[in-house]
Amino acid sequence: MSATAAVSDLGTRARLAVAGAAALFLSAGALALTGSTDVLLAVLALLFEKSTLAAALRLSVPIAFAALGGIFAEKSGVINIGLEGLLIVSAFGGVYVTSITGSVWLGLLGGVAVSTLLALLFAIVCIEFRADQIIAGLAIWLIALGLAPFASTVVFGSTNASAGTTFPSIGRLLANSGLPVVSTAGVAALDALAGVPFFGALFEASPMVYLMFVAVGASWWTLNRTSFGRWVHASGENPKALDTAGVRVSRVRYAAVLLSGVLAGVGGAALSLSLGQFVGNGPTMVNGKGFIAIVTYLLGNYNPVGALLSTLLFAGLDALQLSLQGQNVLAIPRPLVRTIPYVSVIVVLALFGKTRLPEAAGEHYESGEE
Amino acid sequence: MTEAVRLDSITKRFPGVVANDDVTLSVERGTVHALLGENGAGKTTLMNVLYGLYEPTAGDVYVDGDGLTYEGGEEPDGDGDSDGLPRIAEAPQRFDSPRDAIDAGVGMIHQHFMLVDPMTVAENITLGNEPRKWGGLAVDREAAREAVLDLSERYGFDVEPDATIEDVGVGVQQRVEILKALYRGAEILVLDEPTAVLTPQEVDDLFEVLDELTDAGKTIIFITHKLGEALEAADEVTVLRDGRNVGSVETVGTTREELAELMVGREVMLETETPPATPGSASLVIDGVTARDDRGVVAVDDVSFAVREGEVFGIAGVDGNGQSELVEVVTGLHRPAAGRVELDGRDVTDASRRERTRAGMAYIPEDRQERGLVMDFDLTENGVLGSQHDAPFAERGRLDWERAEDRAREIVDEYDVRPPDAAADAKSLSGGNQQKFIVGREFARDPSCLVASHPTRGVDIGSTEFIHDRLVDLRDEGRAVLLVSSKLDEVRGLSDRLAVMYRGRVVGVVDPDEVTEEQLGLMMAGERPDPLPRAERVGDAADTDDRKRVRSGVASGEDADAEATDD
Amino acid sequence: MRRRQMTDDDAGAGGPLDDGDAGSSAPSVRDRAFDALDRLVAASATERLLISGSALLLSIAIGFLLILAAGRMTSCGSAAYSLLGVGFCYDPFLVYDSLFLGAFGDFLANPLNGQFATTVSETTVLVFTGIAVAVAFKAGVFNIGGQGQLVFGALASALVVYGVSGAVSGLVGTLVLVSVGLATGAFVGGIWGAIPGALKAYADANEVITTIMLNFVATSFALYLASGPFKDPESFANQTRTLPEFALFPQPLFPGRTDASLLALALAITVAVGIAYLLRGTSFGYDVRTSGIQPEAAEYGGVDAARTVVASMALSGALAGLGGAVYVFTIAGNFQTGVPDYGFDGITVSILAGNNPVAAIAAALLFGVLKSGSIVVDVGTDVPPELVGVLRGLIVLFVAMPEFFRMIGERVDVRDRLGGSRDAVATDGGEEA
Amino acid sequence: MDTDRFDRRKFVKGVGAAGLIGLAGCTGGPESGGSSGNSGGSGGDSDSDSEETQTQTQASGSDTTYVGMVYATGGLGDGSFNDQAQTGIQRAAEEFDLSYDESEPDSVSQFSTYQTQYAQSTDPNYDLVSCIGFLQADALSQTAPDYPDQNFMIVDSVVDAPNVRSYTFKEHEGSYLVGQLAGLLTTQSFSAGGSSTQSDSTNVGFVGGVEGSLIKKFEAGYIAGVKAASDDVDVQSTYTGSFSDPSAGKEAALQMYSSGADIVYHAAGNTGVGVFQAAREEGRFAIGVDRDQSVTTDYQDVILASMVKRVDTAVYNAAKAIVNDSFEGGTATTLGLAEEGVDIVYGTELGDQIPEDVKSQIASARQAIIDGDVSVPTEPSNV
Repeated sequence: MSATAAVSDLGTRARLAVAGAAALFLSAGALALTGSTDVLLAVLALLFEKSTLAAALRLSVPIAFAALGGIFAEKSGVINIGLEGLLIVSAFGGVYVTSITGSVWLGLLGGVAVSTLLALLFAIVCIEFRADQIIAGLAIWLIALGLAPFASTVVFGSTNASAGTTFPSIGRLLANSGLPVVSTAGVAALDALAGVPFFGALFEASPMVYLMFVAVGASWWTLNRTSFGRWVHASGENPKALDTAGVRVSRVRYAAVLLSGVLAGVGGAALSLSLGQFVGNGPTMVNGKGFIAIVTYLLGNYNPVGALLSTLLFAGLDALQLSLQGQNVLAIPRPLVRTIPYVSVIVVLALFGKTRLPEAAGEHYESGEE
Repeated sequence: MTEAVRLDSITKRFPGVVANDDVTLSVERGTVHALLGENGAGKTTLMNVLYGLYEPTAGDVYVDGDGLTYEGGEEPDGDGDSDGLPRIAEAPQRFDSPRDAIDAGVGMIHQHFMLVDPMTVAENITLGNEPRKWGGLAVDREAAREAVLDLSERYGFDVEPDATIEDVGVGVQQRVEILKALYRGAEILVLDEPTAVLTPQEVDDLFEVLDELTDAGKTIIFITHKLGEALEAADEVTVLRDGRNVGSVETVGTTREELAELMVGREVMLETETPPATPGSASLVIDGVTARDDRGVVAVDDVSFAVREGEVFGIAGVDGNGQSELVEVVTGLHRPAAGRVELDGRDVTDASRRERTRAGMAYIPEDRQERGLVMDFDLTENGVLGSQHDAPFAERGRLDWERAEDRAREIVDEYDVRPPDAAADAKSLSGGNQQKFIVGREFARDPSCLVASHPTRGVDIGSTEFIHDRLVDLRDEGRAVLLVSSKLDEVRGLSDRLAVMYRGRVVGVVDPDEVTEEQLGLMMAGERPDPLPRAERVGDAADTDDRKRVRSGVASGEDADAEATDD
Repeated sequence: MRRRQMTDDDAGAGGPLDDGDAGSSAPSVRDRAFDALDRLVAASATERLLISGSALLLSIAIGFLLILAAGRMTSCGSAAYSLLGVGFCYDPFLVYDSLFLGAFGDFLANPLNGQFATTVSETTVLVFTGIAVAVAFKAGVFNIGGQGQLVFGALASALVVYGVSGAVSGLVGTLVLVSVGLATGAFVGGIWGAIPGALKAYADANEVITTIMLNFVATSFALYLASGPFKDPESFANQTRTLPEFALFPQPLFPGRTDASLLALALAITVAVGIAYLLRGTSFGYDVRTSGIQPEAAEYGGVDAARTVVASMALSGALAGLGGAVYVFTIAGNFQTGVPDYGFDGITVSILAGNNPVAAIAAALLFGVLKSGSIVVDVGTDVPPELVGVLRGLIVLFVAMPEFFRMIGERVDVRDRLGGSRDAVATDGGEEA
Repeated sequence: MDTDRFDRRKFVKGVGAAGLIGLAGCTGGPESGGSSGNSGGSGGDSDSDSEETQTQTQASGSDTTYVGMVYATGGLGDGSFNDQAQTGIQRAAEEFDLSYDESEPDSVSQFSTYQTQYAQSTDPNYDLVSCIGFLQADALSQTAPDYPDQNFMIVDSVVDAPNVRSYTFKEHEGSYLVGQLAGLLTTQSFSAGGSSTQSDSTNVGFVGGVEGSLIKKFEAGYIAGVKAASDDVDVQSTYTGSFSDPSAGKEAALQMYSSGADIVYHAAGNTGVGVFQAAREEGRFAIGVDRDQSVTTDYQDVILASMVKRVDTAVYNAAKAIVNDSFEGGTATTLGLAEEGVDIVYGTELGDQIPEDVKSQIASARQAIIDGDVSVPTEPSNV
């Protein structure tokens, strides 16, 4: 299906393959420094633990959604560096609405709504008022960084807030679906599949993980198979061509930026609601995930599937980092173990830095402009 | 005959500038109508009004547009239309956007193609009107292909629907643009400077296409500043000057001179006269240079020649045949894959821009607004560009702004830059004045060698003449000038020897006074007419016994391959 | 490229209008066009100031509404503020009074009061990080890594000075140690800044991403050093040993305070002015500015783009590192993990200042006031101090959209009557970034 | 009380939604004459804040005692340390004529400014400034001498000044007990609430926030306790690098559970919520920290016990001393098991199901520590 077709895009696949290899090589190099093949084997064993895949999937959710959002916005020519901010407000919005309504699903919608509103502000500022996209995106981040803890303090009395509930597991969802056959058979099938080594993690994940896969597929389809996807592409590459073809560039860009708000909103709400908590201290619980998302879609060459794979790569390294600490595999101080994902990103970026930005990304476009 | 388009008293103002002043224009259905005028005469603005990109400040637009639109995916119904006798709209139409214009049957092919490079031909043609399936959930790519093949067959075009735009040639891209308009049901096609990027042969092909289109009942308006083309291709010519319509004439029964006078508003000398050159020894030597462009494609292919002191060496050719890359290799902006560049006997192949400037090379770049000037800097600051580390402006890392300002004032005075204000930002100057300032700055370096790339592109006639005169003056002072231009008249008029480039290679070096336009046209298309009017060989003219002179003789048209290996 | 509009062939200003005998009304129109442009050019500095000021005012106005809204969302015993008969729990005037005047403390009675000292010390560090970001911006590089560079600069200077402090003492000791410390901070910060510069110049790696990543790395690495090899064994905190008093910046005017030094502020201002001169008055500065606003022209002008990127990022990092050293020598007295976000605040400072190093002093003062005042707000009112974070974001947002203010300005601008398009006015939009 | 509070919070939040939609709505805002406003507080501070608000407007002059609270950088709502301190001052405010103001610095460099703000305030004149967290020690050692007439207290560190009352805790002692609980339970088959231990593995975990000496005391005591219960039990330790990253806490704990850990103890503030979440998802157990987290969080189904650290007692005692004019500046108290400054508290839901022999072993270990028979290390490397 879409995934195979997308990955057959050789450029992306090659990049990711080499990126993955580079990350592994880097880790191996680091281990070589500690000087032991036992360690290397232990690390590899950890890497192929089912729990590592499960953790990578969970950690991927907010990043992947934000990355999908970033792809739409940037492909349309609006660099949305404010993804981090969108994640923050939706993380809070999700918890807030859930705490009022008691429903995580309404909370999810609430998070999406808040994030989309902020994205709308960003879109207006960039499209209507020709703001510098980078600075405006930064402003979106800063506003969210202040606004979410502010609102949390006003409503909950502290920068940290509890939703009181979290997403049900997929098994519970099925069991409660009310469909007699589906619920029992589905649960049984899932249980069986979940027992599979390593890939079993795919069958006992949070509903948000499945939603992430759906969103990746849908995004890929939208971008590559629909008229809207064509327009987004053209709007980012040669807006004037789109304009002269009779499609309003600003409308396409509005739609794309709002879509990035919706997607990042799902990611942010998924982040906070999977814990039932919003934490607004310091850099908040989002803690740079929006920026990582930018890295992953650049690395994935604006391809949703590529972005998902590079997100999984980063999240996998992050998960690995946590187990390396727990099992005390490496003789490296813990704070340094924690830098593994970040250093890897830098190395990968240095090796594959030449991402080709859409031709008109970052540029304002106004119809009638020569 | 029926009227297809009528523009009634169109006025279009931009802040501080009137681009179109009460222009009235009427175009007959099924004809080719040329809109002739100099750069800046307001031709494109007028057509942008017709196309809904600009809203006119005053005036009305009438377009024959009944029943012309059709939904994407269906076949155009161009042929049958001539019998239906559609009438021009009774009431003025208001195009708020290109979409409205498209709906009314107007299609525009812009000077800079409005194509999305990474997308395919079919995707570009159907952009904005994609045939859909599954209730709009997907683009019907098969239907899009079919539609494109259908159209190109109907009008005798040859395009591959699945080719990516960035991989096909300029001529094909232009056809894609035309197909794009036809796909949208255009009855009236506006072509903005369609020949600027084409070889003479491609131009002929284009004109044939235009004939096919008018035979099929389409109406063509094409914008040009070239008299000859207007006369050749159009049935009627409207001349714009200073934003006003100064006359419409049938091409049958008019002359070049008549049109030229209309265009410029005074009698002009169509030929530049230059006194003969007295060349000295070779100053700039290009030896076996090969260079790749950004995509890794060979753009300059084993080019060798020498420019002597006291001569203008011209390079002609259609844009995009490696001239830009060659100039960048010569000036140090682009690293060659192979070959050598020598300046006054010194190997500067690996020298940086700065070192070359210091060695006496001046450079008037092709794109003054991207490269030649820092648009947000004032003239004082721009006057220093390229010399910011050198005396007299810099002393131990410090910049002497007083000296810089004096220099800027000198340039402004001497080259008649307006406004005469060293504190004006470069962006506030008109194109001609910007160019004059650049020329002044480069001349002020007192260079031994000047590389001038399209020095008069987009410059008004007055400034063009001025710049031409200065180039000849420089030559007469015994400096070497390498001139690259896609304006044939210009390179022919100014050069003492003329090389023609095609696909990265020098097709031949000719004597510009001997060569005919037809011969040049053939050379620009990559063919070598026989007999070739050769330029005198450098080796013949100057002192003998120098390896590089022999080599430059090679470049002038002899058996290049045999001797190029002789190193 | 929108900067081409005014001179584009068919936009009208070029070509035949330069011909003397054009003979129509064109010359006068042209003259008026140039007049308008002249005024615009002359006004650009003023305009910049106006935009920044308006952004500030507008943000305050929105913050006002936000305080009122928050005041409705919470409940309280009696209204702190009433407007049109509606009571609100928070009094916006009180909040702003605390925020802006609170930062100056009881200034009239005692100009050297503690709260003002806090404002001074915050401002001082922010000047450094602000100009750090500005320098990179000028070279067309977006340095988000100021935080990491500051952290490393601070850590290095704390360690080196502690190491050297045994060898000297007294006033001479202060001179030696402070200079050594500042040099160390600048050096290490510079190296850390040069890394993303080199990655951008030679590997084409987007500096926005690498600098963000390097911030994480720097923070973790500093945590490791400050909690491990160089930890102060006396303290629970992850910090290096406290520097002796004489190793700190002299603070002649704030008796009893070790964190605020007018000398340090003077140094910051001197550096800012020096950077302004460097950018405007030297060949290097010319290279930096040229490659920042028009890289192709810089290349044409013989600027080595890669070297300039690395050099300006190194300079930027050095300034941030200098800020880190000053932070250690004034506010902190040692290196402690959890360094405040000066690096990020530097971005807002630079943006508000339009990347002008001298204007950055004023912008730093504003954010210094906001930082210091937010504490007064926290202590003195019930309004969450995160409000200040929102204000900061709003200011940046409005500064990012000069067009917004221009459009408002145009409504009342007579010149606009000449033509209906705002295209031409936009030609100098977004020049810096 | 609890339900009442919850309802009102719901109400307030509903109002908030209304406020977002229409600012001028007639709901919310000041309540006429009411004194039961709630401007915040997650931990049952229903009345105190409004009183404090009144404080701002009333002139001082009554005998009300004023306390300024400067919390640690984790901020309120961390479900552990800061909230526990808040509990103490709330209790004091209920019992005495006492009013307090709270502030939440977000970086270390702000502490001295906050302390100074309270110290030099005259309206009201604060009788006591409570500094929560060891990171405030450096700042306080500079601030305190500048304001010799101002009383301060500090938790988790000792500041040697005549006007500062210092409280420190032997976290390692309490952690030893929960470590023993974990060690004993993992070696047997135990199930309670929907969770159980894995019979085939003897493995427990510890999740820390940011590395530091204080958190290492928790870790060291815990490991020592585990090892005392059984030498065969493995302890995995992970630091997330943050006290406010629950998703990292969750992942760290999930990794431990999936690699066989039965019980995970955390000393990570907000990050710990993720640990509980992980325990619930995996059907395993967790141990809370600082306060009885089976009460203060919604995770009573997985929390076996909590290592309480009576920061509230310290805060309450200091306030009480001020009220009673018996404040002893310049003294430092270390509160261990013997002083009931730290202790193990069994979970409200699961505590009853813990086998009595386990509890009695823990009780005897407790006694042994109090008696000095067992000395608990403070550094993980010394275990």
